[in-house]
Amino acid sequence: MELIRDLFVQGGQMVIVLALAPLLTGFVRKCRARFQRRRGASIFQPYRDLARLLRKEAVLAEHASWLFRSAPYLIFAAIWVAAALVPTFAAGLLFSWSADLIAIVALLGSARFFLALAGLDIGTSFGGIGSSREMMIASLAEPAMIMMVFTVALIAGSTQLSVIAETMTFAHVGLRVSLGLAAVALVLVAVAENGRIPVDNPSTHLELTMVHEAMVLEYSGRHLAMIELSAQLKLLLYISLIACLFAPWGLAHAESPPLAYFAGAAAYIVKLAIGAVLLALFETTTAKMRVFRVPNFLGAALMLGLLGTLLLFVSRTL
Amino acid sequence: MALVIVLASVAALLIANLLAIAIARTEFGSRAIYGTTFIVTSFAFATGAIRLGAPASDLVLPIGLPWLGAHFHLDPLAAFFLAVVNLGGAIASLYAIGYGEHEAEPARVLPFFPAFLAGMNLVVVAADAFTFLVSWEFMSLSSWALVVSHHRERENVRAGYIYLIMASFGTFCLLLAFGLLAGASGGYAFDTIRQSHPQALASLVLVLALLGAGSKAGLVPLHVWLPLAHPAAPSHVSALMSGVMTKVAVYAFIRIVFDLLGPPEWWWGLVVLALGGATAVLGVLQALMQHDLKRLLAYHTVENIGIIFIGLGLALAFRVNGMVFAAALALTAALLHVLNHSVFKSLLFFGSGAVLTATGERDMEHLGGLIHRMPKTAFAFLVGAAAISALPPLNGFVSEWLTFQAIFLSPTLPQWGLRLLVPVIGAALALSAALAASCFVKAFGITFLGRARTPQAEQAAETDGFSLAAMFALAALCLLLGVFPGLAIDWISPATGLLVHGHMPAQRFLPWLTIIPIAESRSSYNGLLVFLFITISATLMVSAIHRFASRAVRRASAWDCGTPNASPLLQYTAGSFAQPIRRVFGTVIFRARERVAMPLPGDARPAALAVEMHDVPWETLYAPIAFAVSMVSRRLNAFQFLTIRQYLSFVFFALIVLLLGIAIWS
Amino acid sequence: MSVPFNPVNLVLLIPLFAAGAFALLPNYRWSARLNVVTSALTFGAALLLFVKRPGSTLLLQIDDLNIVFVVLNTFVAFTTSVFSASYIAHEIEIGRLTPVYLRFYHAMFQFMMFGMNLALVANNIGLMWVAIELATLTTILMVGIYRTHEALEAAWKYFILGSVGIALALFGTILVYMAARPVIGAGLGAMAWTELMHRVAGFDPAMLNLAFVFLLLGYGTKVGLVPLHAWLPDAHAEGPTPISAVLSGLLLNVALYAVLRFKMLLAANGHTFAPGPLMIALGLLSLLFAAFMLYRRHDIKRLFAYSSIEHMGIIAFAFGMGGPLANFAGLLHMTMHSLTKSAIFFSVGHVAQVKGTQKMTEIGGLSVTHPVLAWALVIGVAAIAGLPPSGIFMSEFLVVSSTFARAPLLAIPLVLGLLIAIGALFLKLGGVVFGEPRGSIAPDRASYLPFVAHLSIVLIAGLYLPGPIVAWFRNVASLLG
Amino acid sequence: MHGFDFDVAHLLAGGLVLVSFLMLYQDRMYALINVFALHAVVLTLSVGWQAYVQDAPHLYITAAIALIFKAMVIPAALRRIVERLNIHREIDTVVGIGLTMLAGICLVALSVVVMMRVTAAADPYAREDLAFALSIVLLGLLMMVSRRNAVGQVIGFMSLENGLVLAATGAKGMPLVVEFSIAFSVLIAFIVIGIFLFRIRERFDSIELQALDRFRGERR
Repeated sequence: MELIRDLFVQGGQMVIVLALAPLLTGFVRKCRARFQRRRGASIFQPYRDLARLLRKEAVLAEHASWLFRSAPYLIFAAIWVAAALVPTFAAGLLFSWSADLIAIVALLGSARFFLALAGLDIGTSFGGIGSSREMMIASLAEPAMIMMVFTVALIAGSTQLSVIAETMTFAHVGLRVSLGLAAVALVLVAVAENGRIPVDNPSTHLELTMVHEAMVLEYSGRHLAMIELSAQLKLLLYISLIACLFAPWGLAHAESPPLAYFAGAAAYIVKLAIGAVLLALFETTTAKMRVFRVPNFLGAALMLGLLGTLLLFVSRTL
Repeated sequence: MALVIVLASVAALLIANLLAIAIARTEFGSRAIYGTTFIVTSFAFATGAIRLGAPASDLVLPIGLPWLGAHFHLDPLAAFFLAVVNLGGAIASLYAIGYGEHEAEPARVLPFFPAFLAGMNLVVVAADAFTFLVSWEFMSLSSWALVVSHHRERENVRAGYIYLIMASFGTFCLLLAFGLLAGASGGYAFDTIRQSHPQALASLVLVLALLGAGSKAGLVPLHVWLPLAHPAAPSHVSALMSGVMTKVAVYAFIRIVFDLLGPPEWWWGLVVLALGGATAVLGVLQALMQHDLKRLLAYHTVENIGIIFIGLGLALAFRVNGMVFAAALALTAALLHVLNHSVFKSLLFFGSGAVLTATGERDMEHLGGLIHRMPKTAFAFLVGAAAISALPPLNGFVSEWLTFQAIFLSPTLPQWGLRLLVPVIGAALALSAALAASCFVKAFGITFLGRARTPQAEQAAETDGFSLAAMFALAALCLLLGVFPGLAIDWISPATGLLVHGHMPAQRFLPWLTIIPIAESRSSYNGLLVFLFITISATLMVSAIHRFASRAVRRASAWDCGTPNASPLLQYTAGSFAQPIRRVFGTVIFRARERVAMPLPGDARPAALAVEMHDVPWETLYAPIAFAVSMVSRRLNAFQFLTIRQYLSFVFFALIVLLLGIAIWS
Repeated sequence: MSVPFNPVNLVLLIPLFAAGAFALLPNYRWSARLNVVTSALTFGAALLLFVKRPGSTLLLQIDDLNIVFVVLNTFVAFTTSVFSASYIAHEIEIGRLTPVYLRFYHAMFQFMMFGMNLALVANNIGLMWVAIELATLTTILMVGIYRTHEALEAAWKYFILGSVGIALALFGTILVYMAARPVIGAGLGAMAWTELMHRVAGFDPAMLNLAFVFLLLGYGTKVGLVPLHAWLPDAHAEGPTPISAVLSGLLLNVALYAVLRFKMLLAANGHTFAPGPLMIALGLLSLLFAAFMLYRRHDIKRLFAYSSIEHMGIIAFAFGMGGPLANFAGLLHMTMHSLTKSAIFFSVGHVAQVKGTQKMTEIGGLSVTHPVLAWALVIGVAAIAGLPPSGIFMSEFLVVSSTFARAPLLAIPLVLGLLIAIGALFLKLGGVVFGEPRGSIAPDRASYLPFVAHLSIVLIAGLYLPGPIVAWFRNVASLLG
Repeated sequence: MHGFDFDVAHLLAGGLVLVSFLMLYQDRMYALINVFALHAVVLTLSVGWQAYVQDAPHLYITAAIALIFKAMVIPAALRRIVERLNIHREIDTVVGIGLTMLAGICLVALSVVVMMRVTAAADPYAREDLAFALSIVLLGLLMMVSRRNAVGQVIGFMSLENGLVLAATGAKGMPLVVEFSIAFSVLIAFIVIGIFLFRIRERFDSIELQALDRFRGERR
């Protein structure tokens, strides 16, 4: 009985994240359009795009290797698994113990690894630009992320997301400087990792400062669909990560009654919506920065994370 | 018994070594020799792997120091490193059965290869200072001979020279360390040393051990020889030097500091941690700047050594404060990384060797597109690259994850210095991991992906079966160690038990072979499930899409934002790939400067971009020493050109001085 | 003395008569062969000492210390004679030597051997002095044998410095006698080692101090300790290579042996000042000076001559440190160094002959053209640089480790010097042995036996030392204090 | 040993030192050679006196050797060399004669101090004798060091050996070995020098050491 419910919850989580990801992206786009006094496309546009892409045939460059073809699926799988392990509406998922926060970060890392390789595979200059910049950004974003993980994990005494979420909910953590720093760091990292303004501009192509889009330039058809979907999943993942770390309210738990799950789901939807609105607002109000100012941006994140950890190490009360 | 087997295999290797001198030039010489070494080292590997759990055994041979004899000792630690050494040795031999065929002058390689293996084996089982140092230096000397085997390039001879100097320096440091440990009475046997812990100058011993073992392992700033020497050797030897010999150095450090040396001071951990962190970051940054494939790999060895020493430093710090389990965790992480690194670094060097034989190129800028010509090699190399970049579910990630877990335990350390340093080290570790990932995107992407940049790369062909077998064996190991880390951890635990008197909780009975360092509530990781999830969901997606959505594929020329495709030389190069990172870190660490010569309008000359970078450790540490030596020798050389009368006056003055001494003294 | 079959007498008489015979024998080929035979016989006689060790007379003695050196001496003499046989053949061809000179050469060779053996077995400080003087003079003549400017100049330098040194040594000897006379009474007894060692406790320590100063400087000149070393490099570089081998391998040892004897005397007396610091200072000075000088050498034989100075420094340092370990190491180092260095000179001699030059800049890629010589050179240099498995590594291991345990500050310059020397040696070696071949590629007609024998002994000794020798060395080491 | 013998021996030994100073003072070749002959003669006397006092007949041999070889043969030979090689007649010194003399005095003082301190136990004559011998040895060395041409150096060396002989004979009952060795070493030394001068004559026109130094070791 227990097992069945857990399986159900876990499965539900996986389906939900998959289902919600395009919607979230569509919603963000819609909000941005609104903020920019445009009507914008419907929030379901991403689904239509995906469907169209899936139906189209895939065009491959002559000298595309097997890596180029398999990369999208690997990327998608890695991100999906990662997303499946982040508590969205319920903590204490069945398989949550199979990978902790560090492993999730690493999973995203492997996704990025293959994406960057795919960018280099065709041997075009644009792909190269994209991969090299992506890796440069990542090489700064990942340590910042790890530092953030340190902070949180030290407060919660664990790197297991479910445990952290529970501690954050119940144990009287209270407001902590280091937590705040970590939160800011995570947000900055999230912005960078998802290639949002000001680091990157998801809604543009022919621009020499583009990063993510440059890598996936050669993709088309179902491969592109996979890439798009994984990007949307990644965005969802980050927002739900922020939510479950710093706003873990309403999360259902193993022993809680079935109703709690629906409450959790509702809370989750709300959190996502808020996150999306904030993101859109942020993106409309800030301007894209030069690529070589990105290191400073992420360096700040790294420093914040490190500061938070140091504060914790030095005194456990801050 | 096990020791007898080990020594017997060493003897067999030495015999093979003598044999090689005779048959090196014959047709089947190389196959015969490498086959022998393969069999012998496989036996030795089995011995080590099985004996890991068993109680220690001793053996004394009537050689070595006359009144002491040669002591040999096989305890779990030795057994572990024995297994690592011989695993590397066996697979390198397997690889070399094929690779050795391409050797131009086998007579310069074959005799020294078995000797090198024998030396490493002896170091691990030696149990008195003399035997240890003899084997140690024997190892260095034979590897030196292998480094200079391609002696017609001046670079290699120079590399060998620098290597030999650093090796001798390290040996002398260890010699001094043992001198302190043994005391004036000369109790050189390790047992004697263990009984009498020399409290005086123990810290000096640590410093000497760091210098001695570190110079061989490649700790910054003693690493300068490594990126020169490792690539100079034939690839299977490079694999051994990078993957295995550096581990022997780690063994030496562990043996001295954890086993022979008495109770540690708290700041030892601090020093080791700082060195490890610096080594990790500097190594990977240096690697990013390289475009010689083998040199890049060599610099990555430096980085991984840094990661291993981070683990060791943590273990020391925990051990001082009696946190047994934490120490065991850190040490396990370090040892596991020793194993992992030896696996994937050998794999990567094999791959580079295959590329070298197929194209005759080590320079990535002249390669590209090899994934089409040599797909199998490419796949194996990709696995290795993913493993060294610490990507789940492969083995590199497990050891780094364990190191992180150990770091999480450090806030409970009482010393402020450690508390302040450890998070920074954590950041450094994360940074090096991320940079390693980007470095291997570059390495694999530029070498194997894209389009061929030169005819050699165009006409490359897949390498031979033995090499492929070796590479795939290692690739499989990368995956297995990543998916079933629990088994490896349990396998190692006797060694940690020996050194820190405690070990991690047994892992092998946990459901789904999860690894749980401390408690499930704290952290857990399950490589197997992650692997299964990824494969399942990927296949699921593929099948679903191919089933319900389109599966049609059309080949066309690359889109590239509509720019018609120019020559392959317009691809992103290694240099351009590393440029953003160089801009971020390089200006400080390499004093990198970019100069753009932009001709005036109407000037026909092409614009030029020149980048100058400095090898800071070399320029600040080694160049001055070399200069000083040459200066002094130039000054002293005047004494060669004096007249007899002046020489006589030396005698005269010496006499006067001594007489004065007598007159004053009595 | 009357028993002609006393091996000691054989060791002395065979070379003496041979010297006379060679002086008369016109055919140099025969004398070359006979030279080998004679040396072999002498070696055999020396081996007999192991079997039947004769008691000591007032003039001659055999004890734990000198038995090893006598055997070593005769052995190296034997191998050197083999080497010189194949060496001079070439010298005759290129007309560097005439048969007349060869006659002289062989006679002098045996005469020198006589002198060295006498110095080793002498039980009388005066007799030892005479013998060393004899050996020196013969070597001086050999060094000058090529009659080139450089050879003559080297010989002249050697002669002047050597005679001054020997004079100082004589003064020291007289002082020792003066110190001994009041106790032992006038006569031969007051100069016999055996007597001196027994009764030394009663000697006037101050007198012994003064004597030791003169003896150290006197015999130290022969040993080649800096700053008394000036003759050594040129003598090695300009003389025929067999003589260089004998100089480095034997003469230095003999002189050092003399110093050791007197040091034992001081140690046995007990009230004298400790000679240790003096020897340590001279040793370190020699080691560091020679190590730096190595870098600037162009002449391959001069290079290894300086390395001899360096090793004499190490040995002096070891004995200066004293203590069972260091003394043992010093004795071991003496034997191993003479074997290794002579082996190196053997191969260097052939190399120089084949390439027709001693300039290292004109020699290269040896391992391509002459693999055996090249690898012999590599092994030799590795051994002389103290890399295992070689006996020299064992001795250096003992010296450095024991020193560092007792006086860490002294070990630092020692290690520094060794490291610098290694650097220089391998720098030069790399240029000579590796890289593209330079110079003539004519095949060498070398006799590999000598250096193969030496090097294999050295390598084996690095891993296994026979029991009796260890026992003798340890006994002597304890006597050395 | 009673007073008179003592005084004579003392006088002769002191005289030997004095003559050494005379040698240091010389700056012309022939004069130097003559003074060296004188040195040898004084040595002969001293040795003879020792032989008489200690009634050790073998010392007469030494005396004879000193007289014949050092006082007659060698000076003659040196004169011939000087003529044959027409070495210019005056000796150029490194430092001025005056300074050399001063140094010599310091050396004598030093040797006296050393000997007095060291040989407190020995009988007074032995002490004085050794002190003189040591100073002669040192003066001989000083001469070798401070003279630029070979003849001067050779003479310095031989005066040094005279000092040794003095010491040896002063040491009572020193066995024959030593005298032999000395005679023999002088002999050999002279022969070898002769050979060398001859050979060098073949090559160069002088035995000025600078001429040799031009061909030193590695200066090519």
